[in-house]
This record gives sequence, structure tokens and C-alpha cells, in this order.
Amino acid sequence: MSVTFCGLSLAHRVINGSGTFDAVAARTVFGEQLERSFPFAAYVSKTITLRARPGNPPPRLWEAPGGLINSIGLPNKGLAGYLSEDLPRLSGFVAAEPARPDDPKASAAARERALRVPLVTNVMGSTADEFCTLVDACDSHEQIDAIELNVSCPNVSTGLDIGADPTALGQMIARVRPRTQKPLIVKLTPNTADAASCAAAAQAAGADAVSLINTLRAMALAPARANGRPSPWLGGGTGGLSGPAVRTVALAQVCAVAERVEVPVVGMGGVETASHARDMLDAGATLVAVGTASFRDPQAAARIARELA
Amino acid sequence: MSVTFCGLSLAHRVINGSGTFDAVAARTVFGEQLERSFPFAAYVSKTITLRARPGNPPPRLWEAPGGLINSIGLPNKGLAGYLSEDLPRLSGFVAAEPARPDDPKASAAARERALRVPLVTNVMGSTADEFCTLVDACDSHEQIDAIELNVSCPNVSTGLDIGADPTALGQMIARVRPRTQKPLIVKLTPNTADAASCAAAAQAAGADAVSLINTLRAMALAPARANGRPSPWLGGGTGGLSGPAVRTVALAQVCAVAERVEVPVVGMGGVETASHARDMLDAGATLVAVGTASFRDPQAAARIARELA
Amino acid sequence: MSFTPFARRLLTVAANEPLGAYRLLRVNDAGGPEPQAGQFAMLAAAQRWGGGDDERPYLPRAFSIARRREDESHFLLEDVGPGTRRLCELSAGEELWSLGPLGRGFAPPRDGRRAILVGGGAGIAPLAILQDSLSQQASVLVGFRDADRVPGAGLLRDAAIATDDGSAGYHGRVTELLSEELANDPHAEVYACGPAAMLEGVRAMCARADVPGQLALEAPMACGFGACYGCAVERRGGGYLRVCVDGPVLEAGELAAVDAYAGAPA
Amino acid sequence: MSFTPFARRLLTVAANEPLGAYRLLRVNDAGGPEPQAGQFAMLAAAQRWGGGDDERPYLPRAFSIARRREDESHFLLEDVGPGTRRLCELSAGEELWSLGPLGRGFAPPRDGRRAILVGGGAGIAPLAILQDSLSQQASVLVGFRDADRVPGAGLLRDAAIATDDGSAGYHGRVTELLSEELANDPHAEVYACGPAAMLEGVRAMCARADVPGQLALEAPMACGFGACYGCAVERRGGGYLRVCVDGPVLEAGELAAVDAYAGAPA
Ligand SMILES: Cc1cc2nc3c(=O)[nH]c(=O)nc-3n(C[C@H](O)[C@H](O)[C@H](O)COP(=O)(O)OP(=O)(O)OC[C@H]3O[C@@H](n4cnc5c(N)ncnc54)[C@H](O)[C@@H]3O)c2cc1C
Ligand SMILES: Cc1cc2nc3c(=O)[nH]c(=O)nc-3n(C[C@H](O)[C@H](O)[C@H](O)COP(=O)(O)OP(=O)(O)OC[C@H]3O[C@@H](n4cnc5c(N)ncnc54)[C@H](O)[C@@H]3O)c2cc1C
Ligand SMILES: Cc1cc2nc3c(=O)[nH]c(=O)nc-3n(C[C@H](O)[C@H](O)[C@H](O)COP(=O)(O)O)c2cc1C
Ligand SMILES: Cc1cc2nc3c(=O)[nH]c(=O)nc-3n(C[C@H](O)[C@H](O)[C@H](O)COP(=O)(O)O)c2cc1C
Ligand code: FES
Ligand code: FES
Repeated sequence: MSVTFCGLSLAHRVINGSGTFDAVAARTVFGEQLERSFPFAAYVSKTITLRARPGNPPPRLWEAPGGLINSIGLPNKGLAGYLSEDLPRLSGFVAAEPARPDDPKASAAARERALRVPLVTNVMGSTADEFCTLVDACDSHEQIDAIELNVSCPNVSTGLDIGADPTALGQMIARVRPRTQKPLIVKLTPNTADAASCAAAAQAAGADAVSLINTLRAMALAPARANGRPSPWLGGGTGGLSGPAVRTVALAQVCAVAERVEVPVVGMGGVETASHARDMLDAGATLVAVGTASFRDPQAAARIARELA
Repeated sequence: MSVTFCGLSLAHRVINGSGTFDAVAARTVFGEQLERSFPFAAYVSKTITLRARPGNPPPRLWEAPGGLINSIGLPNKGLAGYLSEDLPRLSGFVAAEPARPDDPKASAAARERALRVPLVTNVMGSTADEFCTLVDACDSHEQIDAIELNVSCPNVSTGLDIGADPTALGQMIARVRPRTQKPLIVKLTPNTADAASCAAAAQAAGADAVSLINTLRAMALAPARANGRPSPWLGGGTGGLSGPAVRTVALAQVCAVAERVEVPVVGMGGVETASHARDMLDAGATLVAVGTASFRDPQAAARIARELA
Repeated sequence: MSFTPFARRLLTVAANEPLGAYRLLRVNDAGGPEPQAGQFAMLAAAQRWGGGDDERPYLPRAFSIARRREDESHFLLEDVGPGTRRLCELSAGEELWSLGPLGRGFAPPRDGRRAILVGGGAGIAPLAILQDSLSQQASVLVGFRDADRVPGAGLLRDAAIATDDGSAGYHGRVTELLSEELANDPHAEVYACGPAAMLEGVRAMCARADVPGQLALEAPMACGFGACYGCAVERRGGGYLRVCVDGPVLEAGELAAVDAYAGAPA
Repeated sequence: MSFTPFARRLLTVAANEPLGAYRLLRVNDAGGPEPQAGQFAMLAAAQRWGGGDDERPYLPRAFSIARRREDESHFLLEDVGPGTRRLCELSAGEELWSLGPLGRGFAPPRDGRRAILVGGGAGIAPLAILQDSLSQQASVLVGFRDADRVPGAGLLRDAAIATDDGSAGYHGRVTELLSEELANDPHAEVYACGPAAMLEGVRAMCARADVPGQLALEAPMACGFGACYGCAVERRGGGYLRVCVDGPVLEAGELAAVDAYAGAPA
């Protein structure tokens, strides 16, 4: 029951959301267990930018009803650091095809075939040129199987996210598309009037898949007002909401997008159980990504994959 | 500590969200208690349309983590029915100015001054002409103190909400503005890339205030799949998410809008406690509206007003 | 008609007892308002309402007032999801919020008709208080899925019992018992509460036999007092009724058909 | 170094005892992994995690492992919000999820230095298991807000006590006791855990006295295993460290200053 996604062979339908699982750190914490039974069928890196970023000042987290606001600020080692330090440590992971207990014909071996975990590198540029440089680098590194474009980056002229405007989005993707044969996944922003039009623009410009939702723009004020003046809790001012609180919003957007485009859709947002994942698949997604739920339970994705089988 | 909002005198800063409290039904259920101590400082009617609407087929509700999706479908008697049947039953409500227990100088009488509850009529048209007709009728009924424009209505040419597009929104409001001197409140949609630009367009076209957030577009699939086929749970297909789940999204939008416009802002979305209300006020709102929280506790707004005092 | 107190009241659980597969939740309610038979209350645990499956419940839940004793109100609960589960686990001394009594209850039988009470599953709850309030002897017909649920009938006197699986009483549907009763003597008025399919059966039967029927409906509710318009059921001739303020007890003749969502847990 | 089990474990509460204003949560953990002193676990009640104030908690919460006994792991809890409240109310037999042990713990003293353990409030927890694990006799200095919290010191042997309000022990800050200790004999290594202001005092004092310090930090955490990047504290010289994987025990010299969010509840 392995799955094909953009020409890649996956052990099952559950992958991680970018920025919600650091396989390098997890390898240090959990050791070889992680390599032998990687919970995700593909591994999506956190967002890599051209230059290194320290991330936002703390606090970076706020717990919301049924969810989490984060204002992490895309800390990363920059493209060069990622390629030289992280990439070599991101191979050798295998994901077990989940056993289907009710299928007596499948031998245990066949049911538990271990599959290499493809690597998706998520990148964000602040200009189309930066996106090109990032994609070129990913293209030339064999170990990278697919590229996810994080388009929740402000458009310098309008201040809005590039991904929120179908025209700007299409133009950017059209610039990048000719530079690689590798699958291009466009990670849409949900902070838009019309995710389906953005997805259609991405598809028209050559995207091989779209993924959604990214986090909803959100904010919290500090509970104790320093000097009596209200101030944002998060070091970054505003942040992004994820987790169960956004699940029904995500499902609506995934459904609208899947109805509009032909390319495969990676559905995410608040998925915590197999039943939530099944909703995403029923709404038209090909793969499901798990983000915030992994924080509560690092085996959440593996559990979901098993229950979906 | 009564409050002035668009020239109206309010007993406190807490009003209801349109469509979340039916004063006519509540009068029947709760009797005179409701008239004597109306929980809201102003009463906002549910959305009135030109022609009567039955509303959406059931089911109309889905409980989400920390919230609720509704797909009510704006049932209402239509303008004529509203004016003839409901309007006469919407007067006589008084709201007590909440006592401020720590102010020894204020006499009990002064602290508990009862104020008439101004009536805000919320209207939605499917065209600018319809909006004009609705506003004209409200203008000519003395009992209506202010008009709220629900602009979460699809634009016939783009299919998107009029309220999601600053240009379309500004044009519609500019048509309506000259027809009344009464305060015009524009109820913004949160399903947009940029609520602040929509608010700015509303202000530029002459709005006296803006209110937000309306519900976030959301969806649920039926848990038991009829004939194995996935189908939406809600009779209306998709619905709108409200309640605590949206609170941090609402706060971010209220803050962004209040920073951009001069006109007063009515902040709402998931407000359940005085601390949530204070966050809205600190983010720049002049009034706070309570919606879903009234379903859990019909005295939620009164409690919040008391604790804010 | 008396009005509903315009505030939730914080009540204390007196006892929470198993009644077969159901729980009988007894709540201290001395001095509380007197319900009409067929009215309901919106209940929510005061602590930890939430944090169950799918991070629910959030909204309060509607329950028929099953019995009113001098000091107590009683509710019959069936655990079907996170809200009922939380209420089912409350123990004596714990608190819950109650808004009510709400809605329009049952009216007395018309034209000297005899009352036939027809209940299915947890839908027997409002029939108990109805039986207490009727001045006449009524026929009581109740149906359950299986014998595990039959102890629920203990809330009623002299009830004829049917089970879907034949594990107790008559093997079949309670509507079959009703059909016999009506055949024997059609000068009756039917009072029914139960799963949607049962209510729809009763409605159709009343229509055919030209017998008045009062159906206590259920619907997904957010507020219980007419605020949300969420509890709509289709009205015969078009448009919708709000179960919480127009019902929960509705004339069978007012309804087009009983929608699949408008009944008690089967 | 041994790895953390790659799965939450469902453990049963053995006891939950008051320790002054704190609770000592004892969890059955026979056969569980052996923590290093200073490591922590991410805990969440198995039932009703959620439904508290503001519909929280949602994420698990980090707690220092305070003691490891053959059959049990012990945690010291202070009720400061919805997550700690839920854990504080668990009773024997109830279950909780535990992921851990996580993070980098304390290292033994360098160059034959004597150990000084400095704790503030609930921050004394990791010092208890540290004292158990040290081969040498250590000086133990603990500060509390008031006498209600002093029973927490029962986790430690021979502790000198300070309270902010003078209601027990030395009237003043525990850092004043540390300052005396260091003045008497600076050939020491300081191990500290407590509120941010205390940690910052200790950090600055270590820097001035040129004494090595190991600070056990706290930070808002979502995951505890390096996944979310939420637990950042500023590193001396720029950039950030993740408290959960680079710490929670960090060299005093690695830090620019201890951020206001990076300490234990005061
Ligand atoms: C007037 C009235 C009187 C009632 N009297 C009684 C009574 O006396 N005794 C009794 O046991 N019950 C009674 N009920 C029914 C009771 O209110 C429901 O069983 C209860 O609300 C279910 O809540 P839950 O959280 O346990 O289950 P839910 O999970 O809410 O499940 C109940 C049903 O709702 C649907 N559902 C599932 N998930 C969701 C979701 N996320 N949002 C919305 N719907 C969902 C499904 O169809 C499911 O079967 C009454 C209802 C009404 C309206
Ligand atoms: C490594 C480590 C070890 C620890 N060891 C212990 C220990 O042994 N014993 C112990 O008692 N505690 C310990 N803590 C602290 C403990 O994890 C916190 O007290 C706990 O997470 C608080 O959760 P809460 O829900 O009870 O309180 P919260 O409501 O989360 O409040 C805690 C603080 O967070 C802030 N806050 C308020 N609301 C929010 C919100 N919505 N989102 C985010 N932040 C908010 C406020 O500043 C508040 O004071 C440790 C923490 C770490 C990181
Ligand atoms: C802490 C955190 C960090 C994230 N970092 C990134 C990121 O670097 N790049 C990205 O495209 N999305 C990022 N996301 C968004 C997630 O990939 C995902 O789209 C979103 O969280 C919704 O899924 P969830 O509800 O399952 O978490 C991040 C989310 C969280 C919670
Ligand atoms: C059941 C329901 C019905 C609503 N009906 C309307 C409506 O008729 N017109 C309108 O402008 N907003 C309507 N709203 C939106 C609310 O006024 C409010 O903007 C939104 O619910 C967010 O606030 P809350 O989280 O406090 O509920 C409705 C919301 C709910 C939950
Ligand atoms: S339950 Fe809200 S209107 Fe009936
Ligand atoms: S708590 Fe998630 S990275 Fe440290």
C-alpha cells in the first residue's frame, strides 16, 4: 500500500509539516530508533533561507485554545550551512509501511516493508532571485528529492504575503519552474481571501503539488502588562496559529483547493487522529501532514499512518 | 462610566455580535428580566436581507475544538417582516451601567444608572442597490440608532466576498453613505489577506466604525459516511468558525485594523472573559462584542461588563 | 406560563447512578424552578468541560428533565460523545451549570383522549415526568436497542417493553406496539420521544390514523434559548422551526418529516 | 549517553501529596529509563488535558525529574496555571503521558571543586536528584517566597533556607547566602535552578567571582525534543540556544543574561 506522490514512492500518506520536526535534533535525542522507524513517509525540512537567521526573540510560543501560536521566525543556518551541516545527517531514515492487520494474505514482511524516506527541502526567498538561487542549490543536490516553496513571505511592494496574491505567486513560480526537474510543492498561505485561486495560479505556473495550510496570523497580549502598558506577548509581535483550532478552517481550504486543481494536495492543519487525516483525504488531499500534534506526541504521525492502513 | 460610540450613549463597552442573540425570542423565554437588565449595552439585530430567507437546511451546527461552526444561512423575515413584526418588540430594553465596586464616591444610584439600549440593525444586500434600499428603510425608522453593513456577501462578478476586496467594498459603501446620517458600521470579513486595507477602504468611503471579526470559513465532514461517501456535515456545505478557537486570530486583525484607521473599532471573536475583552480594548477596540460565549452563558456579556468596570 | 431564570445556575450533583447502560444524574435543585413535562435544560460540567475527544465539549448539552422531586432534578444520560461522557463521570458533590427549564413542553390530551406514551432509548426521559404529571392512566410503550438498556424503563410505571434484538420484552420495534394500540382504540393522543426513525414512524402513523401526536424532538443545539438558530427542523409547508423555542415538543402535524438529526441517540 | 525512548509512556500516579504549597507527584515508573540529574519530562494528564482556564492546557508541560526511586519517578509541582493545576489534581491510579528523560543534565564538578546547590521555589526540584547523585557532600541553599513553600525543602538534605518575607529561615534572597558561601571559599562550582531573577543573580555572581556555574533554565516549551524551536534563550555572543536540547542545564558563561521568561515560577 505504498503511495506515489510526484513520482516519489512513500511508505504511507503521512508526512510532517515544515518546521515541526527537526530530524537532526531528534536523532540526537532518540538515537537509532528514529532512523529505523521514522514516523513520517517523507521528511520536510524546516524553511531554509539564503542567509542564516537567528529567529525571533523569545517568547516564541503562546498556547491558544486547542492550539498554539508560534513566532519562531524561521531560524536556520542559511543555505550553505544547511547543505554542509544538515544535509549529510538527513539520510538513512526509513519508514515502515504500516501493517494492515486485517489483511491475512500479506506476509508480515511484505506488510512491514521499509521504505527510504524521501527528503523535501522547504525554502523561502525574499525575492524571486533568492528563490531561484535556493532552487538551483536544491536541484544540484541529489539527496534532495523535492522542493517545497514557502510563499508566506512579504511582497516588498505590497507588504502582503506573495502567496496571498495569485498574480504575484504565479509570476514567482514561473521564474523558478524552469530551473529544476524536481517536484515543486507550493506551500500556500491561508491568510488570503481565496486559497483556491492561489492554488490554481501555482498550478498554472508549473507547480507539481500544493500544500496547505500554513499557520493563521494570530496574536496574544502579555497577561501581565509591563508598566501597565499592553504589549504583545510574542517577541515577534504576531505569530501563526496551528493545531486543532485551525482544523476546520484547514479542511475548508483543502477542499476548495482540491476541487480547483489537478495536482496533488498535501493537507495539513490540526490533524491529530486518523479520523482527521481521513477527512483531509476525503476532502481531496493525497498526503496529510502532521505538525503541532507531533509536539504532544512524537509518534502521532506513525500512529495515524497505522490507523489509516 | 458610560461610553460614547458614534454619538450614542452606551452603559458600558460590551454589545452582542450580530446573529448571536435574538432579543425577541429571549424576551419570550426569559420574560421581563431581560428588559430590566439587558446584558448588552447596544443590541445588534441579526442580519436582515431584503427578502425573507428560510436559512440553510440542517444540520446547521458543528462543534469544533474550542468553538463552533455555524451554517445558519441568515434566516430572517426580510426587511418588511423585520420592520413590522420585530422592530416594535425591540424597544424598552435597558442596560445597567455596571457598578464599580472600588469607587466609593459614586453613589449606588449613579453607579447603576440604567441606560436605554440603542438598536443597531445589521443588513446585507446582494447588490449595492439592495444595500441602498435596506439603508433607506433603516434611515426612515427612528427606532433604529445605527446600521451595521454585513459585507460577507459574495460579489456576483468574482464570487469572493465583497468585504474581502478593498476596492469593491469602498465602492459599495460610497453608494450607501450619502443616504443616511445614522452611524454606519461596516462588519468586515476576516477571510481576506488584509483586513486593515479593507477597513481603510471602508473609512475612506465614509464608514463611521468598523466591526470584526465575522466567522472564519470552515468545514466539517459527516462522521458517519452515508453510503461510504464523504459528505459535508453542514446542510450549507461550509460554515463559519467562531468562539475561543478564533480569538487570537481576531485579536491580530483588530490590532492591525485599529492601527490603520481612526474610526472606532468593535472587536469580537472568542471573547469569553473580561480579560479577553481587555485584550480587545488594549488592541485598539472601542467596544467589544460577545457572540458564541452567550450560547454557553446568556449572562456572559453582563459578567464581562461588570468585571471590566 | 412562567419564565426561565435568566442565568445559568450552579447546581451540585446529588448522585450519579447506573441505570443499565444509562446513568441517572440526580442534581440538588431545592427551590429551583418547576419544569413542565417535556422541557429541557442546557447542562455543562462546571470544571473541565472540554479536553475530551477532539478537544470537546465546548457548548452545553440539552437534556430532558426526566423527573422533578422536591429537592432534586433528574436526568437520564446516555454516553454517546464527549459531552455526555463528561456528565456521566460526574460524581456526588461535583458541580454543573444548568440553564432552564427551557422550551415548550407537552400539552394535556385533547377531547378526552387517552394518552399513549411512546419512548425509544434515552428518549424515554421526558415521558417519565409526563407520566408523573398526567391525571389519567396512560399506556406506556418503550423500545430499546437491547436488554442492557431496559433498566431505563424503571423511570416509568407499567411500561410495555420492546427490544430491537429481542433480548427482552417484545422482539421488534416499539412502533409495532403503537400500531396495535391504535388499532384497538384510536381515540388516543400520542406522546413520543426517541430516535429520529422512531419519531418519523410515529409521525407517519399518527397522520395515517388521524390521531394527534406530540413529538419531543432533539436537534444539535448551541444555546437552547432561540439565540443561534442552530436547532432548525423542517416545518410542514416550508421554512424551519427552532426546536428549542418552538419545541422541543411539536405537533406531529407541524412537521414535514422527522429529519435524521432530530431524534434521540438510538 | 543513553537515548530517550522514542514514544510517550502511559504511567500511573502512585501518589500526589501536598508538600506545603507544592505537590509531590509520585509516578509508578518501574523499569523506566534512568534520568541524569537535571533532565526533565514532558507530562500531560491522559484524560481531560484541556477544558481548564481559557480552554487550556493543550500542550504537555515540562517538569524536572526531582527524584528517581527504584519503582517511582517524583515531580515537584507548583500550581501556576491550567497545566500544573490539572496535574496537581491527579490522584493515585490516574494516568499521565510522559516523554523523557529529556535534555542535558548537570555535569560533575570540575577540578575537585565543591558543589554549591542553589534553588529557588519549585526550582529546587532538579537539585534533589542532583544531591542524590553527587559523590561529595554539597552545600545546599534554597530560597522561597514564604514559609508555606518551605516544606519543599524536604526534598533536600541539610538545606540552608531563606524566605523573601522572613517567615522562615534567613530573611532575604538566597543569592545573599550564595554570596557569603563564595566569599568563604571560591573553589566551588555552582548548580542553580529557580526564578529568572535568581538565575540572573547567580549568573552575574559566578561571572564576577570567576566560578563555574551550571544553570538549569526553564522556557515555554511545546515539544521538549528540539522540534519546535520555541524554547529559545539568548546565547552569549549572539543567536539562541534551545533550552530543551542544548539545556536545560547551561553553562552560566554561555548565556548573555537570563531572560525573564527563562526561570521557574517564583
Ligand atoms: C431537547 C433535547 C433533549 C435531550 N434529552 C436528552 C436526554 O434526556 N438524555 C440524553 O442522553 N440525551 C438527550 N438529548 C441528546 C443530547 O443532548 C446529546 O446526546 C448530546 O448533546 C450529545 O453530546 P456529546 O458530546 O455526548 O456527543 P456528540 O459528539 O455531540 O455526538 C452526538 C451526535 O452529534 C453528531 N456529532 C459528532 N461530532 C459532532 C460535532 N463535532 N459537532 C456536532 N455534532 C457532532 C453525531 O451525529 C453524533 O452522533 C437531548 C437533546 C435535546 C435537543
Ligand atoms: C525544563 C523545565 C523544567 C521545569 N520543572 C518544573 C518543576 O519541576 N516544577 C514546576 O512546578 N514547574 C517546572 N517547570 C515549569 C512548568 O513547566 C510551568 O510552570 C508550566 O509549564 C506552566 O503551565 P501552566 O499551564 O500551569 O501555566 P501557564 O498558564 O502556562 O503559565 C505559566 C506562565 O506562562 C505564561 N502564560 C500565560 N498564559 C500563557 C499562554 N496562553 N501561553 C503561553 N504562556 C502563557 C505566563 O507568563 C505564566 O506565568 C519547568 C519548566 C521547564 C522548561
Ligand atoms: C512551531 C512551528 C514552526 C513552523 N515552521 C514552519 C516553517 O519553517 N516553514 C513552513 O512552511 N511552515 C512552518 N510551520 C507551519 C506548519 O508546517 C503547518 O503548516 C502548520 O503548523 C499547520 O499544521 P498543524 O496544525 O498540524 O501544525 C510551522 C508551524 C509551527 C507550529
Ligand atoms: C450562530 C451564529 C450566527 C451568526 N449570525 C450572524 C449574522 O447574522 N450576521 C453577522 O454579521 N454575523 C453573524 N455571526 C457572526 C458573529 O456576529 C461574530 O462576528 C462571530 O461569531 C465572532 O464572534 P464570537 O466568536 O464571539 O462568536 C454569527 C455567528 C454565529 C456563531
Ligand atoms: S439551540 Fe440555539 S436557537 Fe435553538
Ligand atoms: S521545546 Fe520545542 S524546541 Fe525546545
